Amino acid sequence: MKRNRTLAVAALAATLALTATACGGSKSGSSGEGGTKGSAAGFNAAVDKVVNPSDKKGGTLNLWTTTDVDSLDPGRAYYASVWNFERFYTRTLLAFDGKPGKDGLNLVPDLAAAKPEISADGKTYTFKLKPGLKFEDGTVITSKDIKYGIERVFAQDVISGGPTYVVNELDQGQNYKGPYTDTDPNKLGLKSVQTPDDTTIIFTLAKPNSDFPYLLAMGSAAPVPQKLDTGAHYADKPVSSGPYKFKSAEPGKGYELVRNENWDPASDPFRKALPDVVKLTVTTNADDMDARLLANTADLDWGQTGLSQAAQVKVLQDQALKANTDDPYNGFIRYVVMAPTVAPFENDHCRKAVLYAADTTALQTARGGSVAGSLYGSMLPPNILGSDDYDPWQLTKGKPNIEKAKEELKACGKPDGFKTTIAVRGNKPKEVNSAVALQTALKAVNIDVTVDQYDGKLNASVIGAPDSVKSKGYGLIVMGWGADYPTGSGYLQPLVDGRFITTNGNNNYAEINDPEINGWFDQAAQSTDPAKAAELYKKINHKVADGAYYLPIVADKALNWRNPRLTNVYISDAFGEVDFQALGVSDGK
Amino acid sequence: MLVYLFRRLINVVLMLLVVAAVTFGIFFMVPKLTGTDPALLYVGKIADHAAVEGIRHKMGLDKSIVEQFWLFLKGVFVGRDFNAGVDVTHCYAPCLGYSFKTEQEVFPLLLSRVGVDISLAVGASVLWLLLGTATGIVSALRRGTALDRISMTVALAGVSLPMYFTGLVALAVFVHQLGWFPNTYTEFADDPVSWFQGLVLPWITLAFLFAATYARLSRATLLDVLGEDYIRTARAKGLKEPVVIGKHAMRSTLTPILTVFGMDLGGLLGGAVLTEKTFNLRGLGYEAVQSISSSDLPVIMGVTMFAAFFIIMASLVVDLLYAVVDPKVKLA
Amino acid sequence: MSNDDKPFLSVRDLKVHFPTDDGLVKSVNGLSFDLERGKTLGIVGESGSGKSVTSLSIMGLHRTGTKRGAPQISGEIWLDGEELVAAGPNRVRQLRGQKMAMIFQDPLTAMHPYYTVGAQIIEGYRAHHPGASKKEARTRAIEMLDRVGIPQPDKRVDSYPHEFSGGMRQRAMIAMALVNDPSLLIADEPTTALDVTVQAQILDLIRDLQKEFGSAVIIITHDLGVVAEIADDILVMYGGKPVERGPAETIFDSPEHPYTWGLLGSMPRLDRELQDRLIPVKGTPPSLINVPSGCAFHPRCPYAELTGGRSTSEVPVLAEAAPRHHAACHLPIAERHRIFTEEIAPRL
Amino acid sequence: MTTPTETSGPPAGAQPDGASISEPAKKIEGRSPGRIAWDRLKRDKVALAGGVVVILLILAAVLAPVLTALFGHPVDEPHPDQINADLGLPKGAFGGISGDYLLGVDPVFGRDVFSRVLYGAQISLLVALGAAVLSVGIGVVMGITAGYFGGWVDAFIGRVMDVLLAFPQLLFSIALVSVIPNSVLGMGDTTVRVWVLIIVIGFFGWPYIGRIVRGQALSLRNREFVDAARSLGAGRAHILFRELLPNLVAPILVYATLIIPANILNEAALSFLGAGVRPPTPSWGQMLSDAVGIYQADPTYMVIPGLAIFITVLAFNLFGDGLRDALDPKGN
Repeated sequence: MKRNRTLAVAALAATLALTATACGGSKSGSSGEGGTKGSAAGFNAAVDKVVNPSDKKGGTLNLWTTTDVDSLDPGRAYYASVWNFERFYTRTLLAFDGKPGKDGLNLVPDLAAAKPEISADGKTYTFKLKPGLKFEDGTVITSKDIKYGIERVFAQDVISGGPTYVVNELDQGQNYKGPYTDTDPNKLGLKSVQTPDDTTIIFTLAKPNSDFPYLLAMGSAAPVPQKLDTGAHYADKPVSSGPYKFKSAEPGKGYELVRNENWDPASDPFRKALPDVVKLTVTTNADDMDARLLANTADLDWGQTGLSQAAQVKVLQDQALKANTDDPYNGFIRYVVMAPTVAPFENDHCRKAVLYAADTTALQTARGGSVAGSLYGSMLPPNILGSDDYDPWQLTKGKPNIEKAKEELKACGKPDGFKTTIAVRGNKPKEVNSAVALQTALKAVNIDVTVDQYDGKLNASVIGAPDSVKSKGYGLIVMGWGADYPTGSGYLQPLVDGRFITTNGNNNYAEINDPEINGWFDQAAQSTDPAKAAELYKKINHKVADGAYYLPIVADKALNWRNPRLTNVYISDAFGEVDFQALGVSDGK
Repeated sequence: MLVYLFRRLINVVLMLLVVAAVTFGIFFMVPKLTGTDPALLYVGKIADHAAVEGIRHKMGLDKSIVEQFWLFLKGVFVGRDFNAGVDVTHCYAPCLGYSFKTEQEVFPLLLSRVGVDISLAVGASVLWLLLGTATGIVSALRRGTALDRISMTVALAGVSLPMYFTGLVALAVFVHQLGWFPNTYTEFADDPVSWFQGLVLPWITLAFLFAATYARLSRATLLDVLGEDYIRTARAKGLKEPVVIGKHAMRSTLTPILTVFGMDLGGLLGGAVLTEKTFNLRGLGYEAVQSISSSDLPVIMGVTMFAAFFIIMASLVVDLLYAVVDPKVKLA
Repeated sequence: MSNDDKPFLSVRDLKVHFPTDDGLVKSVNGLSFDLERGKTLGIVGESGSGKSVTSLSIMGLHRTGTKRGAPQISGEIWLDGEELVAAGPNRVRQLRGQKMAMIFQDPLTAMHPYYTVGAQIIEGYRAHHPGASKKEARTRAIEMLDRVGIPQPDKRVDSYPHEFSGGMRQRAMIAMALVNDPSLLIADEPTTALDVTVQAQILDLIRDLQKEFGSAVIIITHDLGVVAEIADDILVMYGGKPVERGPAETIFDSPEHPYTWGLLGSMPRLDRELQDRLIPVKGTPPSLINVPSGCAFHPRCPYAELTGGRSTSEVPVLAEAAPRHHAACHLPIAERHRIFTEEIAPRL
Repeated sequence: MTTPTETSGPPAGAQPDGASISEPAKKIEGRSPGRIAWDRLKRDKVALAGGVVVILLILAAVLAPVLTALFGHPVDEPHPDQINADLGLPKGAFGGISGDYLLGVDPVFGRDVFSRVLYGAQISLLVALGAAVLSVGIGVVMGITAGYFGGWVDAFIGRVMDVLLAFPQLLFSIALVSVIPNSVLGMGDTTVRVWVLIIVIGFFGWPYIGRIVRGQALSLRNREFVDAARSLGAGRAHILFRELLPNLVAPILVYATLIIPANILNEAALSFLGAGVRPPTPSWGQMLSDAVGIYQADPTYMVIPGLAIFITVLAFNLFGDGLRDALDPKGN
């Protein structure tokens, strides 16, 4: 998932703060009828339980955002918030359950009538659809619509930008180009997916992958009715299979969802569909949005990226205000990675020297202090099974260990330190600050770091190209990563599996290619038992940590406001965000 | 006159072509120089070669620069077709293509943005023109008095202050401390009152900067004009002082200000990056900065063309007006 | 007070000083002269001699048109029995353009580029004839343009100054000045910006018009040649003061002041080649702030030593050298005559 | 000419108009024009004060390392003890101003703002002066060439200037600055960026001075002394640079002085928009940009760089105005 962090350009927007009305406004929340209960829910109340449980229907949910949606087309969206938002209008075979905390990571049958039948070799998944499911226009959702939806993603020249995992799993060398150029009369030429009848869909994989169900929970596996597909323009008004449908969609301005009468609540395993209307308003003015949030005239920051600094300062200094915020992990780890292809980092002692010399508290402060993330010891975020508080380099202590760092330098043969370059995205102020903080800390052990800010949007070809990393001497690289699906391989595989190293758009910056690690991933893929897989991910995570390639800065958090009038507020670990679909408004307005 | 107008319009088109070609060239070359591929920006998180190729094809980046530019020009003059997968979409002239990022048609997108800049420019320009020239004229006529000194000190301060700093201070004081104005922009069509309230501070901030410039300019111009022989002649004829100043001196003073005003207005209409940024307005300037930061070539081209169009048209209008105001100028 | 008591125009001990950052500029520092109706006075001198400031002071225009500070003016200017120095600005304005009018050096810059010639004449007429309709004023303007010799005046009245030739523009300027039949016409370097053939035409025009209207005329010039034909009297100014004054023929035939000799020598004459020109007066005009002590001309005067040091210590006064002919020079009259006849005259 | 966009461009009224040059100075006294100008300038107390501040600023920038060592802390040294780690704000009131930290500390890192302002002055002045030299250099050469040769050369250069002025300059600058590589010819990031800023600002600035010089050259080329030189068989280059240039010194000098403050504002604007030098190298615009997010909680950090820009620009403007008045042949 992409977490759309403040761009440099939006830095200003993310700043100017609150009007005087904001102060008075916080009281109005408690005066609202039915909102009294919620007004004192407390800090982090929604992190692991439901705040204001209620079944009260009606009213308008007012979501606000400073970052526009990347695409409403389920096949093309990559923002976490859109994936979360899609639950209003898109159903998939499987979906993340509507539960707080770790329970939200469970997949439940949504369009599917039950969990899939998986063949003994783990390669064939057979789903039966629930009967009577309908699109917003009243036509029945068939297995062919799901297949067609998946096929669209193969047409990357039209349906670009979204996750392509299904393509990787299902292409299997047939080089399918998508339905638009499909010679099959029904445009259903993808051979690895079969639809023997309208309620059955069979996926045949080339090799077992226990994560495959997660791929089917993504928008890229959502049903799209072929006769209503508008190709590149589908994002203008996607066809709903969920409880709401689009009344209007104006990019850059806002979106409005109204009830989809063809959605059958009885068929839905978790969606509450409480408000009558869901509005998403796009603004460029973070200042204004935060003012509205604190005044409780807006319900929630749709982007869930946290209050701007000015509002944050205000909230943190006022316990009453703070009680209306949550500061959950969002599934991201911010880290500095060391590239062993760049001397002297081929020597693990030099890498360890950096780990010991790093002032993690300063790094945390550079990212915005403890509300912006917790110090973290390894590379598997807390919301993923298999994660633990493993911390071999005692990074969570928050203090550099200069003695040990110097020892390691000696062991590395560089007792007088060395020079290296840290690559950082120039458009990410927090990352730049992190780089500068690390630069300062490493000075203490005579490691002389040059901060190189590259054009952040080009990371795929700058730090994502191993050749470029080597030629530019990027010994240190500041980055962040969040999983596209919440499993150990979803998070770690692109980062540490040697077979994922590519010449461009690489994410395994350390170019770790350890057969043992790669093998563990394969084992986990074959394991249908999540607990067993989690055990393997733990091993991988520990081995990576021991290898001293990664300096985790923080496990990311975001301090978000919740309007006290909202009901059923909880954080879903699947998105690291408030589960939008569950929300209702207590005052019915 | 018509011949002149025709020639000038051809000239406008040629200038726009040159601006377009240079812009296109630069932004086409930049990825080559930096060794990066804009297509990589628009694939999903984990890029795969086929996907990148598909996107390159969709964006037309697999064609040669000449072909791409030709298609761009074709779009502007006669419109062009885009493959939307299931069918082909026709983008009618003047077609500036589709945004790489949002896949919205660029021309209507920018048209919807320009309203902000028009609102901003029109309100601010009326303010600064009145305020600036009036101050300058009074200062010149009361040369050396305390009023003159104070006005000119303020004006000098005005041209020496970065407008975003003034804007931030204004925001801090009038929005956050006093709460006199909202901190949002509302479209005129939605609510004229909110529209007005939301623009008061940007107008004043922008007008302060320009008014300072205009006060200095009009004062200096009027002082020069007052030293002209024909002003002495007017006095020698026994004309009353108000006639000498109000008629003879004013006409010569305001004429050059007209030029500057036209160009400034044209410049602002094409996007006021700093004002938009400071006051969170979403106009052409915002769109420009966004498009640059996301290598969104069609939008970059579009914004540049819009801005250049306004500037070039402003100079044309100024020239035409000049022919009306200044009998020495002949349109031929 | 009756008009018979005093000359038509009488200037008495006029001083015009401009305070500047560099010091007090004494542009005119004690000037007196008289002028009768129907007569022409030529005021001659280099730039900075004070001749233009004198004319502007008479017009009441000395306050304006420069970036200098407010001038200090003293002395008396009597015009047709009315004192102007002490008169209110509004009164002087009423007289301007009506009783006294002025023609400027460069008609191109002296006319407003954005208004038609006719409009500018009409404006001057109506300023002093508030009752006149636009049509009357226009008729008058055309009449005046005709009078000053502009062909097709009914068409040219709607032309802009830049559409006129230089000579035509100066004619139009004259028409503008004379539109209200002024009794006093001041022409400040009226021909300097024109080429030689046109110069003569303009001077002829001024002379003809003077005869016709009987007005008093002051012609201000740095070029004695200009006033040779036209002036009755000549006043030579140097450093803000008069140095010689007398009837025109006397000034030309027997000039008394060495500065006048220089001016005569620098007169362009058709019968003399450029190279043969007398090198007139060496050096630059004096500072009007720190006027040289004694005779202001002494630093440039080739005969200063002959005064026995008086030229550096004593300010010479305008003394009668012959009837109606005055000069301010320390040289004994006989010595002057000797030098002129022996050294200067042969070279003129 | 006009004032481009919002970053108060080349100063209005900076250039003496053509008439003032073609009319030789009236020599009231026998002093040389340079001497007169100097005497006038000496008496203009305000301009002198501006000049003194300019010199002090330049000294402060040059001596930044020394001053920092004496009164401050190393420019990049963080002081976490001065910062509230959770809020990222200075612990002390008024941005942490104290005897130890004269202008307080910056948020997040707690670096000494005094030192950062001084080092920021280096960047600001270096870019402004460098760009002024470049603008004047190109502008003078192009202007003289156009004005002297006339004909198609003039027309061509005129077109180039028109096109340049029609470009949305700020946008272009941002775009160009954003794509430059971090290291060129072995120069470090900051050095590269300073050069690029100089080139970008200087390059877009030359048409303004080019037009002025062209006008002057046009009016001068038919004057006698040029004719004289030509009749003596002087070469074109000789006439252009030996005969014409000295007569253009006064307007060029005035313009150069007044373009510097405009350049300072331009540099600050680019830095404010994130297109200046990169942190940790400090610049004023960048500090203001940082302050935007927290000015309500820590207004000091916004006010200080704002004032630094203001004072510097004001000082240059005051001095430039004084110089213009002093060199104006029409002045008293």
